[in-house]
Parts: sequence; C-alpha cells; structure tokens
Amino acid sequence: MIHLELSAQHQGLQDQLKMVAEHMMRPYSRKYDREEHSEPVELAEVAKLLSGARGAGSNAAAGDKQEPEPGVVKNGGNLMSVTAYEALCWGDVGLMLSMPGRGLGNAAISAVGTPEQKEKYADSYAAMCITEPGVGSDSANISTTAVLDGDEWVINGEKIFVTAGERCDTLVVWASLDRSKGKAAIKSFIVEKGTPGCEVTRLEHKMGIRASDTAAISFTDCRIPKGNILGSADIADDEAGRKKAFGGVMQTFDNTRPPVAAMAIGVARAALDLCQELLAKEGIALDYAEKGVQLTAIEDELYRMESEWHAARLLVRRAAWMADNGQPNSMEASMCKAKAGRMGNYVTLRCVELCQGLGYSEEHLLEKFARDSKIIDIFEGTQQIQLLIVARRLLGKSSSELK
Amino acid sequence: MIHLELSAQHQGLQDQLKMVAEHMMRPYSRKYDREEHSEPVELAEVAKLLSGARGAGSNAAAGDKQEPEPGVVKNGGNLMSVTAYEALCWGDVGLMLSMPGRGLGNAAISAVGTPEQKEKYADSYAAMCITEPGVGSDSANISTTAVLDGDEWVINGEKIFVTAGERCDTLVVWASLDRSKGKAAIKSFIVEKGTPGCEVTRLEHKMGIRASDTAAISFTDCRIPKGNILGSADIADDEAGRKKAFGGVMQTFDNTRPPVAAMAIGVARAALDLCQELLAKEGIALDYAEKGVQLTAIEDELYRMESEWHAARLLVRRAAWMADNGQPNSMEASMCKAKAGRMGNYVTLRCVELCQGLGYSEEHLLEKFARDSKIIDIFEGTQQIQLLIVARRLLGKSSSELK
Amino acid sequence: MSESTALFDLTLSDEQRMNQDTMRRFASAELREQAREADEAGAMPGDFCQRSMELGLALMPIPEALGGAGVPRSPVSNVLNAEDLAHGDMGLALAALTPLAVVNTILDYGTEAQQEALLPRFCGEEFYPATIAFKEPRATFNPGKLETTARREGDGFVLNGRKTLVPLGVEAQLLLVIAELEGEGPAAFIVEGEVAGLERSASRNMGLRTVQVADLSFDNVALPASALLGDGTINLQRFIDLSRLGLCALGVGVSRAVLEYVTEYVNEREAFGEPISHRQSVAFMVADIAIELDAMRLMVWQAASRAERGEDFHKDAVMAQRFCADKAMEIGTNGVQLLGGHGFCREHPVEMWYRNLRAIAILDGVATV
Amino acid sequence: MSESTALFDLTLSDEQRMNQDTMRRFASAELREQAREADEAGAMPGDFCQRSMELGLALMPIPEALGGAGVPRSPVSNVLNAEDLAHGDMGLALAALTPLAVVNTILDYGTEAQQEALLPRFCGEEFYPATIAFKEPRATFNPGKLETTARREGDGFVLNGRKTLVPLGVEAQLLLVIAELEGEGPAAFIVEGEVAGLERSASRNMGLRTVQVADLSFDNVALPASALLGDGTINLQRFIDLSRLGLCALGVGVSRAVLEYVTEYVNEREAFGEPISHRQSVAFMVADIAIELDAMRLMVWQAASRAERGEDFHKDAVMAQRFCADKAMEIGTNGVQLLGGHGFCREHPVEMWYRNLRAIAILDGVATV
Repeated sequence: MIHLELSAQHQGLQDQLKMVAEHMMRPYSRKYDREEHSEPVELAEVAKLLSGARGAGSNAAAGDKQEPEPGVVKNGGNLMSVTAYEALCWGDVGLMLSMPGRGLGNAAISAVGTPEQKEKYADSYAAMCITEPGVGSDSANISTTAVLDGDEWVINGEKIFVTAGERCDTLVVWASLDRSKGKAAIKSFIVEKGTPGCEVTRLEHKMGIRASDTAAISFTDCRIPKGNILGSADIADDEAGRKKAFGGVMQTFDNTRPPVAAMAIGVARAALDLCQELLAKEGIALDYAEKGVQLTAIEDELYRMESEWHAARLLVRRAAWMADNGQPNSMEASMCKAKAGRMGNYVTLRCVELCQGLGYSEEHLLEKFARDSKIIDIFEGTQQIQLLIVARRLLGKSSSELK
Repeated sequence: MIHLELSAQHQGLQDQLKMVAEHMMRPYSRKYDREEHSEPVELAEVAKLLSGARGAGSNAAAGDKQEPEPGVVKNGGNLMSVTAYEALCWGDVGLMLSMPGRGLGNAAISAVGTPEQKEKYADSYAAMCITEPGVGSDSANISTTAVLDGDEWVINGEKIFVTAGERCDTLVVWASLDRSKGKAAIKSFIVEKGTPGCEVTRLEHKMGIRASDTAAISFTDCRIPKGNILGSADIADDEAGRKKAFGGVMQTFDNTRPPVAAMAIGVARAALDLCQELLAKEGIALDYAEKGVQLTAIEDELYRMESEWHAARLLVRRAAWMADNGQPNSMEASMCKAKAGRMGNYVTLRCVELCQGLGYSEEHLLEKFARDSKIIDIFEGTQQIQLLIVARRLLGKSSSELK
Repeated sequence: MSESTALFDLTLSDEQRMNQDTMRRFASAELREQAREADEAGAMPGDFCQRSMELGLALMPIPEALGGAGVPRSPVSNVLNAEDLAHGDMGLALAALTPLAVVNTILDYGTEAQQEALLPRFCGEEFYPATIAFKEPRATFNPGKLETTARREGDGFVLNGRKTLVPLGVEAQLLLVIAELEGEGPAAFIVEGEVAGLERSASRNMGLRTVQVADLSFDNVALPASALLGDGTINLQRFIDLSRLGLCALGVGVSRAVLEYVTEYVNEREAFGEPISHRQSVAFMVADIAIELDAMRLMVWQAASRAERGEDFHKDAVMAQRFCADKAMEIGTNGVQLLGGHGFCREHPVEMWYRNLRAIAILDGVATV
Repeated sequence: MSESTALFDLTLSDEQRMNQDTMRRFASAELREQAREADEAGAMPGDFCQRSMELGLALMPIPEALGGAGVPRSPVSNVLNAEDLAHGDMGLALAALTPLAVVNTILDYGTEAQQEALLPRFCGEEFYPATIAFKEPRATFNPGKLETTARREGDGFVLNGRKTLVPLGVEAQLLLVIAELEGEGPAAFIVEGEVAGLERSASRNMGLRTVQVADLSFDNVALPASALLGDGTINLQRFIDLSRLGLCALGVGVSRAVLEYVTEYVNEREAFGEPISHRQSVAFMVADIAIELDAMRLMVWQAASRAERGEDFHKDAVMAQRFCADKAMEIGTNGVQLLGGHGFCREHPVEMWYRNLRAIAILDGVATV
C-alpha cells in the first residue's frame, strides 16, 4: 500500500542521529575543515554510540540482501542506512566519512564475504581501494594484480582516492588475477593494514570533506593469506560468466550508491536549513501561501530547492526500499545517485548565493557545505557514469554499444 | 574599436523591417497558422517591398563572402541578413519562411554559383533539398544520386523537409555522384520545378510555422542540364581533397546558421514583448531598479529571459560580423545557432507560462511563438549537431574521434 | 490503520493493480487511438464521454444509497488513474475525470440535500456533463485570490466574473463555479443549465484540443439561495491542492508516454551507421527523462498518500506541482528534440505532448482527487 | 566620434592589443604562478602589490598634473585588463585592481581639492593600499539601500555600520566608505588610517583567499567635514553598475582559465582506451563552457562600450551581472566535474576557480571600471 513516510522506527532513528549530528559533529565541523588531516578524536565517542544502535546506518546494513517474500513488505537495513547517512551528513559529510567502522569496505565484506570473513572483520574499519592513477570511471581496466603464490596472494599496484585510507585498519582491494582476461578476472581482496608491502604514500589535499582522509596506497609484493579473497577465485571463461563475475563486483555499487546519494540529501538539507535560518533572522520565511505574482524571487528559489531536494530524497529511499524487498535496483541506485549528486551541488551553491556575504564567509558553514557537496556528484561514480548506467538499462545497450 | 551596437544604417533597416513585420505580417499570423498549406498571398507585396530594399536580409546577402582587409572593419551583408531575419521573424517565422525569393537555396546559389548561374536564378525562389527519410543529421550519407548521361544529369532519390518545397520555383538538391566515394562525391544541383521526374509527394503537417510549406519531393530519372551542377563535378581522390570538397558543401551552413539563429532571436523577442505587454496591463513592469530581496519571481524570470536573449543575440551578431570581415566563423556560427536555438525555446515556453491562461490561449500569439520556435533548435542542424561541431573545433577532434 | 501501512511502501494494492489494467487498456484503445484525430478536429470523438462511463470513475465515491459504488474515496487511486488515462491522452483524460472532480467537490462540501439532489445524476446510464470553473483569464491569476465574485442579494446571489480553461465547459449541465463570496470568503456555486447572464464559448488553446475547453463569463448572473454549495465556504487551499495532485498525475502520464515513445524511436532511428541511442547526448537525455519522471511520480504519490491519510499535504502539493510543471515541460521539449524534424511533424505524437504538457503549469482547478 | 566607431566592431585597438600582451604576461608569471601557494596561505605573496605597480593601473587615469599618466579613462580597456588579470588569479587581480577602483571613484566624485590631495599618493614608487568599502554583511543586502549610515554632527559626520568583503581592507591606508547620508542619500566618505571606532578584521571566505579581505565595523566613527567625497552625494546606481562590469570581467577571466585547463585535460586523460574528450557528455560540456563564456564576454563588452561612450548602460550592466554570475558558477562547477576526483584535489586549480567563481554573484562594489 502506497505510503512514502518513514516508519516510526526509521524516523526515530533519524531523529536520534540528527541529535548526535547536531551536538557531537557540528561543533567540530569547522575545526576539522581547517585542521586537514588531523584525526577527529571526538568522533570515537560517536562511533561507539552508533555501534550500540543496531543497524544504525552501518555500511554492513546497506549491503543487506533480501529475498523477496510475496505479500510481505520490508523496511530493512538499506532504508535504515540511507536514513542514517542523511542524518549524519546533515551533521558533516567529512566527519561522517571519518567515522571508524563505517568505511565502504565494510559494505563490500558484508555483501560478498564468507561467514568467517564477516565475523573476523565485523569490528574492522575497512576502506575500499578501487581507483588507480590512470583509471577513473573505467573500473574494468584496473592494473593492480593479485597472483597466487603457494598459500598467499601477492598484490602489486597503486591505488588512489582511498577514503579513510590512512585511518582505517583494513583495506578491500580490487585487483586482477589476469589482466589478459579483462573484467572477469577482477576480484577483491582483504588486506590488513600493516601488512608488509602495503604503504600509504600520500594524503590528498582537497577542496572539501577535509576531515576525511583520502589516501594513495601502494602495494609492492604485498602478501596476504589465500583465504582473503572475497568470493570465488575462478575466472569465468564464457561471456555470460564473465559478465556475471564482474557484475558481482560491480553490484557492490548498487548497495553503496543509495547511501552515497543520501550524503547529498543530508548536506543539502543542512544548507537549506541554515540558509532559511539566516533568512528568517531578517524576516524572510517560506509560508507556502498562494502569493501569485507577489511571490518573491528568493521564495521562488527556496521552493525550487525544496522541491528538488524532496524529489531526490524520494528517489534515494525508493532505491533502498527496493533492495530491502529483494528487487533488483541497479538502475534505480544510479538514478538516485545522479539526481542527488546534482541536486546537492545546485542547492548548496545556491544557498551560499542567497545568503550573500554570510554565505560566502567562513563564519557560517554554508560555504563549507558547497565545498563538501561537490565530491558527492563525483565519487562512487560520477554524474556521467550514473547516466550511462541508467541509459544502458533503459535502452537495452551494452557497454560497447553505448560508450 | 569595440562597439556592439548596430550601425545607423543597419539599425534603420531593422526599424523599417519591424514596421513591415508589424503591419504586413502580424495581421496574418493567426490566419495562416490556422489555414495550413494555403498560400499567404498577402506576402507578395511584402516581398516586392523587400526586394526593393537593397540587401535587406536576402539570403544572397548572407552568403556574401569577404576578403579581410587589414585595418578595415566592415558591417556588410551578413550582419544585414541577421538583422533582417530578426526583424521579420519578430513578425512571424512561418510567414518569413514563405517569403518568395528568400529560400535557403538562394543562399547556396549565391555562395557557390557561377556568375551565369547567379544571374539566371537571381529572381528565383530557390528551396534547399538535403534531408532524406533515412538521413537526418548525417548529411554525408545521403542516397540521392546524380549520374551524368550525355549532356544531362539524371537525378534519383527522395528528399524531405524541404522548406517552401511546394511554393518555390527552383530546387538546390544535394546528391551523390558515386555513393562508394562517400562525402567527397556529394554535390549540389539546380533543378527547376516542373522538370519531368521531379514531384512534390507530400506536405508535412507541422506543430508550428504552419504558414511555411514543408515538402517531400521525389526525383525519378529527373534530367537536368549538365551546367546545373553547383561547383565542380570532380571527385577528390585524396583525403585532404575529399575533406575540402565536402567542407565546401558544408560551408553553406556557416552562412545560413547565423540567419537561422537570428530567427530564434526574432521570435523570442516577439514573445518577450507580448508577454511584457500583457503583464504591463496588470501593472507589472520591469524597471531595473535595485530591489534586493523584494524582487518578485516574475521580475526575476523576466530578467533571466532578457539576459539570455541579449547573450544569444550578441553571439549571432558576432558570427555574422566575422563573416563580413573575412574571418573563418564555422565554430562561431554553430555557437550562435546552439545558444539561440535553446534560448528561443526556453523563452517562448516560459512566456506562455508567465501569462497563464492568456499565454496558453489562441487569443494571443504567445502559444504560437512557443510552437514556432521549437523547429529553430532543430532545423539547419540540431542543438546536438551544433555542440558536436563546436566541441570538435575546440578539442581538435575529427568526426571519427568525436562522434 | 494496520501495522504494515506504517511502513514506507511503494506497492500497489491488489485492487489498484487490477484497476490499473483496466485503465491502461481503456487508455490505449480509446484515448491514444483517437487522440490525433480529435486533436486535429479540436473536438472529442462523439461518443467518448459516454464510453468513458464504463470506467465508472464518477460513480466510485458516491454512496451506495445515492446509486454509487460507495468505494471509499482514494486520492492515491485517483492519481494512479489520472496517470494511466493521460498516458493515453491528456485532453480526453481530463474529459473522463472532470465529472469525478465535481463529485469529489460535492462530497467535500455539499449539504446532504445537495448530495442527494446532485449525485444520483452521475449514476445513470448516460454520461452527465458537469465541470468546475476555477481558473480566470488573467496573466496575473492568483489561485488564492479569486476575482470572480458573488454577492448576496435577497435570498440569493449575484455572480460576476470570467472563467477560462473549463473542461467540458460548453456542454456541462452542471457547473461548480468557485468564486469569492464578498465579505465571507471563497465559495462554490451550483449553476445548472443555461441561466441569464452566463455566456459560454469554446476556446482554442496551444494544447488540450481533444477536450472541449470553454471560456465562461458571468454578468450579473442571479442564483437562488440553494446555489451555494454546502454551508457557504470551501477550504480553497485544500481544493487547490487536491486539484494540483490530479493535474500533476496527468503530467506524469503524458511524460511516461514521451519516455516510452522516444526510447523506441532512438533505438530504431539510425544516423552515421548506428542507432542514435549510441550517442551519449541522446542516451543521457532519455536517462534524464526517466529520472525526473520517476521523481515526479514519487512526489505525487507522497502527497496523495498523505491526503488519503488525512494528514496535512499542502506543502507536498505545492512542491509536487512546481516540480512536475517544470519537469513535464522539459520532458515535452526533449521529446520533440529527440525526434528532430520528425518530432515537429504531426505524424508523431510528441509534438502534441509538448503542447499538452505546457498546461501542467497552467491548468489549476481541474482533476480534483 | 569618427565614422568607423559607429560600426559594430569587435576589434581591439592597437593600444589595447599591446596592453593585453603586458597583462597576460604579468598574469601568467605573477598571478597564476603564485595563486596556489597564496590560496593555501590565505595571504598575498609579500611583494605582490608592489610588483603590480609595474602595470601602472591606478596611475593611468590620473591627470598628468597630479603625477599620473593622464590616459583617458576607458571602461573597455579596464574590463579587458580585469579579464586578463583574473585569468591569472581572481584574488590577486582584485588586489591589483582595487586602487584603480578607488582612483576612478575619486575622479568621478571628488572635488578638485580632494583629487589634488589624494591622487598623487597613487603615483609614487610605493604601492598605496586603498580600497572601497561597500558590501554589508547581511543575507538580505540590497546594494541600492545601504544600512551603513552617516549623520551630520557639527561640521563633520558620524559613521555607523558594518562592511564586509573589503579587498585589502586590513592594510588599506585610505578607505572610501559608501554609506547613506541621513536625509540626503548615498555618499562616499574618506577614512584615512586608523580612527577611533573603526575595527578591521581579516575574514576567511570560501574563495578569494589570495587577497586580504576584511570585515569592517564603524561604531560612531567621527569624521571631519573634509571626509565627504565631492559635493556630498554619489550616483549610487552608476557606481554599482561600473563595479558590476569589473566584477563580471573577473568572472570572464577565471572562466577562460577553466576552459583552457579542461580542454587540455580531457584530451589527455584517458578512460576506456580513449581520451575522455571522445565522449559527447564530456565534449558537449566543454562546448557549452565555450559558448557561455563568449556570451559573457560580449555582454560585458557591450555594457562597457556603452559606458565608455557616455550612454546609459544600466540595463546592460544588470543583465551582464545576472548572466555572468550564473554562467560563471556553472562553468566553475563543470570545471571540477570534468576532472572528476582529481578536480576535487588541490593539486589542480579548478577547485580554486570553483570557490572563486561563486563570488561573482556576491562581490558587489569592487573593481569599479
């Protein structure tokens, strides 16, 4: 039965997390924006608090897979996850990304790990290593390799844009078993930090989300146990099998895109709230009355932003809800990421403009939101990659037909 | 010396033509919108009047080629042409396209014809036949053929979207001398209406510009004199030659795109004027005063439309001015067509919306402007084709690299 | 309210699914098939309204005692219906839905006596043409401030003003005229058949040519006391909002038609040796249509489901309309663009959808759910 | 006015062309080269202002008798200069251009005595830090209605209010404060050095970090009669418009920098075995940047050339600023997007341009041409 409000349970969680965000994250937002690369120690407490709240938007929950049950509707871990991300990123995107135990690698382990792997790394802080210096969106073309030598995988290669790459304790690394076999040979591996040959070589200086560390990591003859592969080591040898294998790797994205899209929902809400708070101090408030041609330009713009925000949020929740109910949501995950990414950018930039000098100044956080939000339209697949995925599905095109 | 106003001469012409448009075109706008395919007989007088005014935006003038003279700045036929098109399309795009003697074919004859051809067809009403049922933007791939048989060319094929194809007396037809030789073999031919084998097979029923007839024309063993080819009959046999040959054919577009872009400037201005007239009756007028947050949404939108309109117009004038001064303007011609096309669509549709019921009703012409303007973003190269041309130039890419 | 209804849920009920099949079949056979001809003629197919009776739309919410089906009114089901019908044709959908809007409004505000007198008319074998006159012919029309006025005179009322874009306005035997009752607030007046001072004229517009739309003028139209609907005032904001949802749903339906049509077209149409869908500029435009369309629908559903639960849905309705009006027009424009010159020709329906979709930003006061 | 000047013409004069070479060389060597480091430090390179003296910008319009170059003031040349300098770096361009804005305003409104007293300071060997304080720290700031006020007291004035985003505001020895003279209208006040009641503090902002920008507060600042610039009122609209043109030109310069950078990047960066410029979504984004950028420049040129000819250019300035503010931000956003994750990192300049370009919609009252 059609109903697009959160359940009482999910709403309650979001309210709680927004309190956490307001009182335990916002006070440190500016501090860690300025003190780039210093560890936000205050977050340890928040992380502890969150790990208490079962399923409170952990990435593990986002990877939650469900079999559809006819006639039964579920609001589960995926919806929980986007709800939590929204609340925490209303607090601070950069700080949220620095929260121990909430790395995207955790989502991957949760989605495809064996029961043993899941248990072993349950309390880990796992980051995801996919992108390489020469490879952006072209994930099928990565050059990092994993070669089996006795009971160990030997990993060689260089990864960049690893979120929480320095602070995490575990890495999930995409590597190829055989570069001649293309995307079918791409597998992911669990590498514990401190393993010889695995080294953080650089931390990026970024425009926004400065509280979050973004690392470059090199693997030089880095040996890990044979059991640390995620999924099977077989390389499919027919086209269908190859597609399926890589599809499995890519599927992680179906799980992570809605939560990442939810980050944009959170930061855009933060900007809208602050913008309206600053305007309200000067007597400007949206009252949703019928004003006809008396409607001001500023009200008009606020309505436009609000409607774009609501539209994007509904797309995010739909994608998560589909996953909770065992419905394939690859296209919808990309749809929500595309819409939320561009909405977040538009809204945060416009809020800066609407508040003029106050928006542009570091005295308030609007300018920070406009810096933080930009990356959300880029990482976990750019706007353009999302549109490509949506278009291929809609039009029934392969990646060689629609490039 | 930088100066972006029209010269007194050009401005005077525009003022005159706007009077013509207001008094001799507007009164028939709705009539011929409703009476699709009936000939706008009232235009004969206008055409006579215009042919009196030397260079009054005839397409012949638009094809005007100039050698650059150092230190000398010219405001010539190209600028005249966009100025005239703007004024006449402020009157009515459909009627303007129906004006005898002003077909796009005239521009082609004027641009590449021999002195004899130019003289012979000086008073003709020449339409352009390029598009084919299976070929839209892909002009290099046309399947109409021309085969030399003794002293005659024999033309076979089918053309669609021929503007003024029924009312004109002359056709300029693109055809291939040898389909195996690709675009180098594409030439254009002058076919007089009434030539056996040349037949108007259909008139399109269109959303807008209904005053203008859009014909499908078939050529079945249609024989024309050998001398009716425009340009040389040689087929270049090296890549450079091939490129150059087709480039010559395509160059017609450099001449015609700014005038077509100017159509969008004209119709958008018409919509803006009428919209502001209707609003002024209810006390809403743009005063360009500093209103800060008191600015209304409707004023904001009018400013946005006005600024987009001015921006597009300047791009059109620049492209024409470059041609007048012997500067290659292929990229700039496409830039102005892209910008003006989308601007025209945006402005005319928004004016309908701003005037609500009055905008949507046939009692006023706003709804007609919104229907007429759509085609301008499509014909003479769609928005997408223009962007492709601009991008290739900017990025230094061939048509096989950037498809 | 059962526990399961408190969950976020996008599942149609079994009834809604069955109903959807019916609507879609009817929309395809009776609306889409006849839309082009009706658009060219500027008139409905002669028997369309009568044939639309088989859907029983107006009948549904009318109490069984008055001859109706007595199905609890559902704004959600109504927006689902509106989408599916408009997927066939927006103008004809409006013709089919307008009597329902009248019924809904009478149910919302009419006295028991009025309901008893008026509603059975919708339950017969014959289509009963009825409509709501709301929109006024001004560039600066503000739905919250009507300029059509009624003043009390003796026991009755005198009505003055002008209305525009009234679907079925020429033939309607029953008009609900929304006007400002001087000194009291917005009210609805029942105007039946021809009355002195009322002039109706068919109007021609950019789109919506498949349904008869009228301009009405009221020049000192004298009405009896019984013409006042209900106790004399209506909740204008709620009325506007309920009509917004129906209107938005129409926009969703037409936009879905665009998406389906262009998806097929760009895969079939070839240029430069390949389907044009292999070009990112084409493919991304299609993807964007799909994204915004889904967002439109979700916004409409959210507002409708809040309305259905009796929750405040004003903000949701405002946002849905702003969003849908803009996106629908964008979709209409891109629909034509994707077909290029062919899109501009009337042999394809996209140009008609372009013209109809402009109305989503304009057509307040219709399709009340 | 010669005959040729009456033609539509986009040709730079020989002088402008030569000057352009100078500006571009300086912008490349002194601004672009140092921008990243200065942005990180949040401060200008120590000798930048002094080195900018070699351009002689402020000197140009000052009469020879006062030690200047006596070149007729040219809004067109000034917007050309602003574009080229901002192509190097917007913040440093502002630092270099701010004294010129002060000079221009003194030339526009100052009495002969004031011109004689103040202008020679800009003609020495040493950079003379001077600025205009215009913008006020309110979300609802309306440039047409200043809230910083001056009231007459005795022979002098008392100034109250707050100003923000004042370039060089911390170190300026001469401030022109634009304020509402109570009961009389907008006026400019000369504030020299430190005075009681004036507080200055460096402010940190989203962008413009390469130039020192300040917040100023005036708490009953007493000024002598001679502090009033000129005869007591200024043409506020004209002042705003002239500053708009300079600001827009800065936007054009930064946007051009974006275009050049991304053009090179997308041709070099490979994905899926080809340069990413082979994808329409990438290539069209670059094409759009080029189109809007050219339109921005033409709008600025048109307004500036009207200003230069003494024609009314208010509407042109309003439209130029609206257009440039929107398009510049769009260009800044797409600049980052085209570089993907790399664009978000401070090893590339696009993220800095994104931050700086947001200011085009905000920074009224600077760069008066």
